[in-house]
Amino acid sequence: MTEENIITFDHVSKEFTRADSKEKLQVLKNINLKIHKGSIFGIIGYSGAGKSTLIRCINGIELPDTGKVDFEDIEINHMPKKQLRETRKEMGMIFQQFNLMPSRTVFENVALPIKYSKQSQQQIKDKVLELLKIVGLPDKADAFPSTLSGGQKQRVAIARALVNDPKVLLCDEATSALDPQTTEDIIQLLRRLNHELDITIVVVTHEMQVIEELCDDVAVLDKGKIVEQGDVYSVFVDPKTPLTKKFIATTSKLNLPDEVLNSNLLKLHDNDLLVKVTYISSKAIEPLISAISRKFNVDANIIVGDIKILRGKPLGGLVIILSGKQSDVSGALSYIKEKQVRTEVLASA
Amino acid sequence: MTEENIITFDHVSKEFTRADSKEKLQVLKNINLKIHKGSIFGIIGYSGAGKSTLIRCINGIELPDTGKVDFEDIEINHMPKKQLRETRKEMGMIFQQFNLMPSRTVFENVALPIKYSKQSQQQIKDKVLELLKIVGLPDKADAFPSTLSGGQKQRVAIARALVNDPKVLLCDEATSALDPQTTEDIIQLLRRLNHELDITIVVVTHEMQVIEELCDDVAVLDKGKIVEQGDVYSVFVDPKTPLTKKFIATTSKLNLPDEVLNSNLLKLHDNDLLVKVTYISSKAIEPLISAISRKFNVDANIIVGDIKILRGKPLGGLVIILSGKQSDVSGALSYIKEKQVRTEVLASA
Amino acid sequence: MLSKLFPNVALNYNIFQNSIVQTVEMLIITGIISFLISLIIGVLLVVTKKDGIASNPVVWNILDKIINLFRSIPFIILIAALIPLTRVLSGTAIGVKGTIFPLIVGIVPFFSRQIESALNDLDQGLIESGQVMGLSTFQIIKSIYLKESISNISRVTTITFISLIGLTAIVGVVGGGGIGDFAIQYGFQQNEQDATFACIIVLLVIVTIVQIIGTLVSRKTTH
Amino acid sequence: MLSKLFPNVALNYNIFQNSIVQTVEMLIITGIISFLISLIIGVLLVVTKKDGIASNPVVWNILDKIINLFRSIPFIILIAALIPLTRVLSGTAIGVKGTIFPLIVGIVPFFSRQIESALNDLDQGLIESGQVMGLSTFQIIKSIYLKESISNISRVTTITFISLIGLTAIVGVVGGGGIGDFAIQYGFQQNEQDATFACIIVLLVIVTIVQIIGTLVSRKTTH
Amino acid sequence: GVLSGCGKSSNAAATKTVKVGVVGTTDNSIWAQVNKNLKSEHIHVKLVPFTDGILANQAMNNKELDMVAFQNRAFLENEEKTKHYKFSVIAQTYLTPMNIFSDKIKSIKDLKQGDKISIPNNVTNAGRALKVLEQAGLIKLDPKAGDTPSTSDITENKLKLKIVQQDPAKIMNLLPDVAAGITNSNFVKVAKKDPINDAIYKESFSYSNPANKPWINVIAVRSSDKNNATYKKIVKAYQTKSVTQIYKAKFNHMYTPAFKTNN
Ligand SMILES: Nc1ncnc2c1ncn2[C@@H]1O[C@H](COP(=O)(O)OP(=O)(O)OP(=O)(O)O)[C@@H](O)[C@H]1O
Ligand SMILES: Nc1ncnc2c1ncn2[C@@H]1O[C@H](COP(=O)(O)OP(=O)(O)OP(=O)(O)O)[C@@H](O)[C@H]1O
Ligand code: MET
Ligand SMILES: [Mg+2]
Ligand SMILES: [Mg+2]
Repeated sequence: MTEENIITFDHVSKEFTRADSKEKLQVLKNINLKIHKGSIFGIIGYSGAGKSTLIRCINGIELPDTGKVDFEDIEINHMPKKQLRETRKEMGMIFQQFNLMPSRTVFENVALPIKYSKQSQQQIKDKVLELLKIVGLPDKADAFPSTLSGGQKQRVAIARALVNDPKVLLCDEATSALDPQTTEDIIQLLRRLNHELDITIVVVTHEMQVIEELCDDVAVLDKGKIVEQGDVYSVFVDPKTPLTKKFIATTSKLNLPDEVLNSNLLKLHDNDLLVKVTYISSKAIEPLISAISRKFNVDANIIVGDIKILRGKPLGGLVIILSGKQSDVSGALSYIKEKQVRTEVLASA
Repeated sequence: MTEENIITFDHVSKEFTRADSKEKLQVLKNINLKIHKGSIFGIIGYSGAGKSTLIRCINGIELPDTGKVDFEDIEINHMPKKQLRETRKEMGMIFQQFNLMPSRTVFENVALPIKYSKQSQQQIKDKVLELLKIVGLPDKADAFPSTLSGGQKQRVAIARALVNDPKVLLCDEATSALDPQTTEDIIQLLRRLNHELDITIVVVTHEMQVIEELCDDVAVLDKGKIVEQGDVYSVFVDPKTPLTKKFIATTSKLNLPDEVLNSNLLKLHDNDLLVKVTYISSKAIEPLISAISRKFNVDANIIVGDIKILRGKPLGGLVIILSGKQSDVSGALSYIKEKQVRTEVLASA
Repeated sequence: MLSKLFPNVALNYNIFQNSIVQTVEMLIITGIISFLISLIIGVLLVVTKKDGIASNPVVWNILDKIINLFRSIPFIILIAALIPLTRVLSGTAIGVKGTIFPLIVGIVPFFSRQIESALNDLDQGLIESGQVMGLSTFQIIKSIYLKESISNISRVTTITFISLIGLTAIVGVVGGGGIGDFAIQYGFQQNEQDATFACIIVLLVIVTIVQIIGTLVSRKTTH
Repeated sequence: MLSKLFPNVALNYNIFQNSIVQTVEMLIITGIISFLISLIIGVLLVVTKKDGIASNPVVWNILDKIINLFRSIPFIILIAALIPLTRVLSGTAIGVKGTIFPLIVGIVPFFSRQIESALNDLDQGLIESGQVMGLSTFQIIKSIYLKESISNISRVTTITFISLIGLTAIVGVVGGGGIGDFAIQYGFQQNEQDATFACIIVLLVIVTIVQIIGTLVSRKTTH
Repeated sequence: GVLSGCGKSSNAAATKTVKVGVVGTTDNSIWAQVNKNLKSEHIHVKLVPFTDGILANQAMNNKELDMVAFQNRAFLENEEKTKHYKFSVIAQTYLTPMNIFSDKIKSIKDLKQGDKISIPNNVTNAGRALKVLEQAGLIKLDPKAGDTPSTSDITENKLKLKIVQQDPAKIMNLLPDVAAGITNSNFVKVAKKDPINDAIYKESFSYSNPANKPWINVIAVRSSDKNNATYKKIVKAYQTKSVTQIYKAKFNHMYTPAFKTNN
């Protein structure tokens, strides 16, 4: 990953006229984006937010009404047709619905983008088989798509998108049709491609898990507007907008449902406090619970835990019951706060 | 929930002949199941495992080759057509693709199953509007499905499935087409219906999260066979088969990728041990970390945490680095084991 | 102006006018009746097919074979062969009344196939959801197959009507009249070019109207 | 046996045999040529439509209107009107050679519409994936539209061939001959029932063969 | 070329093939006899059957046919007039009667007010049928209309008869639907009725009667070919006793020869 931008959006807006009602719909509103060469860039938003429209502006399948989209500093939206086609070959794209050609074998599907190139049959063959190896389907060359599972289909689609040696891979909901296990596999594959082939990846999704596990940077799209963007860790550790918070909440277990809050399990005694502690910076991990247990002689009973390592830094937190003498408990609480950890008292006895 | 069974599968098998190859495919193999009245029963398995076929045997859309399926102790597979239709009215069904009638409004969609019943127009109207209120769409009665979001469509489908006051609600991948937030909403709705209307729900899914958050009991289907079944907590806390473990792993963060294991963050010093501790029974939660910190004067640094409350019982565990004197560390370790918590040393210095 | 551009049409203006009326009559009556019959046959083909909701290979095969048989008979031969039956059914085998029955027999096989393919286009999931609701076969046909296919049905009905207009040009054989026959009598036999053009214009207008109605119905019923 | 069941056919056995040859000739030649032309027009309709990959409302509208115009002309009128052009193109306006051109003009509008709808049935996502690969319009047409629609195209070709068989029965007016004309000459004009039956059987056999081939192609190309 | 040589074998002289446009198959046996008669002349008549005479005439005008033999003078003249053809009659062949038939009534006297009468749906035969009705005293026609009047030329129709035009081949089949019908004799014969004896009204019938001249069938060629020697040989081979014998044998009194046999 460098600081060089491979794709930039400069004040891009676009509206559609609905076929039935003639109503105008502002789908993209003044989008500004910079995507670093070699990075994995995620775009998240609800259905209808304009994610597909945005990613389709990158390879010129949609053209902005105003503003411009640059690819390697050349404007996409005013390219002559032939140049646009050549540029598209530098960007592979994969879709939620795979879009494999049902009447072609896996080999033919992957070979299709270079079918009309100047490469020899042997070159094409070598290239396709190599790619099938990379995506983990070396033995499926002669299978038809209808005989493949969803994950296998997406691998074929990825191989096909890579056959022109693109600089960018555009993924529009590439994992939304897949089950979680298969999603995991595809995410691993994309990360490997990013590392090994140094390919820039743009990912559109509505699944926060995909952003979390795959992306370096993220932009949150809401009704055509980018409401938040930044590197994934910063956004996750300190989301600014309600929408982003909501998305992040879907990956966190720290929000206890009332049912749990009111259960016997969480009965508080005496001076007990129910406290949520969460990381707010990526400072080195310290044995906080051990420290307060000894220093203040309090018991910290972990009710819910949700701490993970994101990009090498800890993220998440715990919900604990602090018990002990009142002074000890409040001492422990302020000790924790000093350590740059956010605390929130959810309930007290 | 009672111990009375509303649906039982008794040695049910079914095979299909593939249209193209004339090959026979054993889709269900000797299935035995008992579904308690009032419970939420989950069936999980990979694509093609036979989940849809299984759930479709319940309302007689598919008929088993051998064995029998009983609904309230009456065999489904040999019912006369008319009785079967009446029985189907006691079971609502919702699908991944919603299957709403595009040419009918939301009201008309929900009213369709009782359109030909003896109820008066007013009764139908009251019923439909009440259900739209229950599913949270009181103001969408006159909208057409094409104008609704995925979650709203599924709510309409649920209302439609409830309009005959069924005893059972069958859900075939009811949330697979929805984003995680909307999935969450639909899960909440289904739980509410189960509680408030005392309706038995059978859920087919490939998402472990759905099982975890929604179901009382679960059966794991693999290539037409049930490989594991039981109440959700027992299965989650102690999965027996590799497939079940794999499914559960998708909901857990405790399996650290090599990338994290080898990172600086986890550099171990002196006598440090990297230990995974997981609950293996639903015993009351104790402040284990505090206890060992004080008792053995060790530091327990929580690297990854994944503890949640499932059905009022704790589930999951922590990955910690234990530091201290060697004897203290091993003392702490055996103390933890005594508390009926499973420990696994992942790495030592 | 008419007499200048279309002198021969002006000369036989009454007959021309009458031909238009006859064509419209034939189209409307035949159209309605064959629509209903084809709807029934089309539905039968769809529900009795393998995997249909009332699968019945015997019925399906008989219908399938009969349709092929009738599609194989040239229309002019069909008209002639049907004369005795037409007389029994319509009271007469001549004139507009005598053309209705052969036109129906001529168009129904094609129409039924079109309806069949329109209904088969319907999402199978909708049918299945009708089954799980406990609807009867008849209720599924009425409330799902037909109701949800209106747009498709109107599209194939347009195609069929245009083919039907082609058939009405042949009914001159039994004195059916109509605009196609007018074109043959005056344009073709008498070499009156203006008559040919006038007829083509009228037919084009009818085709266009049929198409506009079809598109309109289809649009109104698509949500 | 033939002379017993079909005495009049036996009497004119050479002509009958010849008619079959003529029909097959007409079907094959017209079929191939109109298939190619309709494929081109159908493709043009699909790519030039609004939102098509080479959207061009002018071309689309012209094609659309011309097709409607030609579909409005009764076939017999069309044959007569085309005679001068037929002569220029085929060297003669009579006999089998003289029927090819009018048959093509008669069937292409219908055929093009059928091809259009076959191509429109294709999943839009496949076209889009061709675009993102950087394929040219021509490459998308060849490698995606046509290649992926083979099964659909073969289905509509079957339908069209059966309609074409119907048209060949009318070419007797230019001495085109063929089995339909045999039926008209002997069955219709001479009232020889056996001739009519023999012709229908032959046509039914042809229809069935066409349908079997269509189904076969469609099945072979579906994976 | 007008005449296409079609060498049959090396020993004989080349046989000249003459393409003759006909409508229908009725006269096939007659032309078979003519071909027999022509064998020694090395001439072969090849019939080109049409379902409609109009396009046969057009084909001859375009030199795709050498000769046409299906129409009567009235049809020919109407065609020459409307299409500006330059054709010549090189022979008369036969005259067939056009009579009135009915399944319902025994005599035209039984016709009632408003009855339907079927007539052919092509111009000349319709005209001839109207002339027959006039002859029978059922209607009056505008004299200016000539040999081929149409229904709009009816000046008087006391019984208010409804004239229905149909395909002449099917008029006999459609008799049950009308009071009476008029059609060409060959179609009467096809319907297994006698064209003369079964008629409820017979037109006056003799080829020497000038009133019947327009209805005499002829062989026509392009005017430029009227002196063609080959065609003359064909006419000669046609106007023979062998042909009149076939008239008699096959068509009984339906075909009256309209020529004097030359041997
Ligand atoms: N060609 C079009 N014509 C009219 N409206 C369109 C068109 N394409 C998209 N839209 C509308 O633009 C909005 C944004 O669409 P887009 O497909 O970009 O959303 P999305 O975020 O990708 O949603 P999803 O998650 O459902 O794919 C939607 O409301 C959609 O209906
Ligand atoms: N009608 C049928 N004819 C032939 N094979 C069938 C039929 N229905 C299902 N199958 C096959 O049976 C197997 C199980 O299908 P089923 O739909 O029950 O699986 P599933 O677990 O629901 O999968 P998914 O998650 O993809 O919905 C699959 O291999 C499928 O191809
Ligand atoms: N040419 C006709 C049409 O376009 C085909 C008739 S199919 C019954 O409709
Ligand atoms: Mg999208
Ligand atoms: Mg399924």
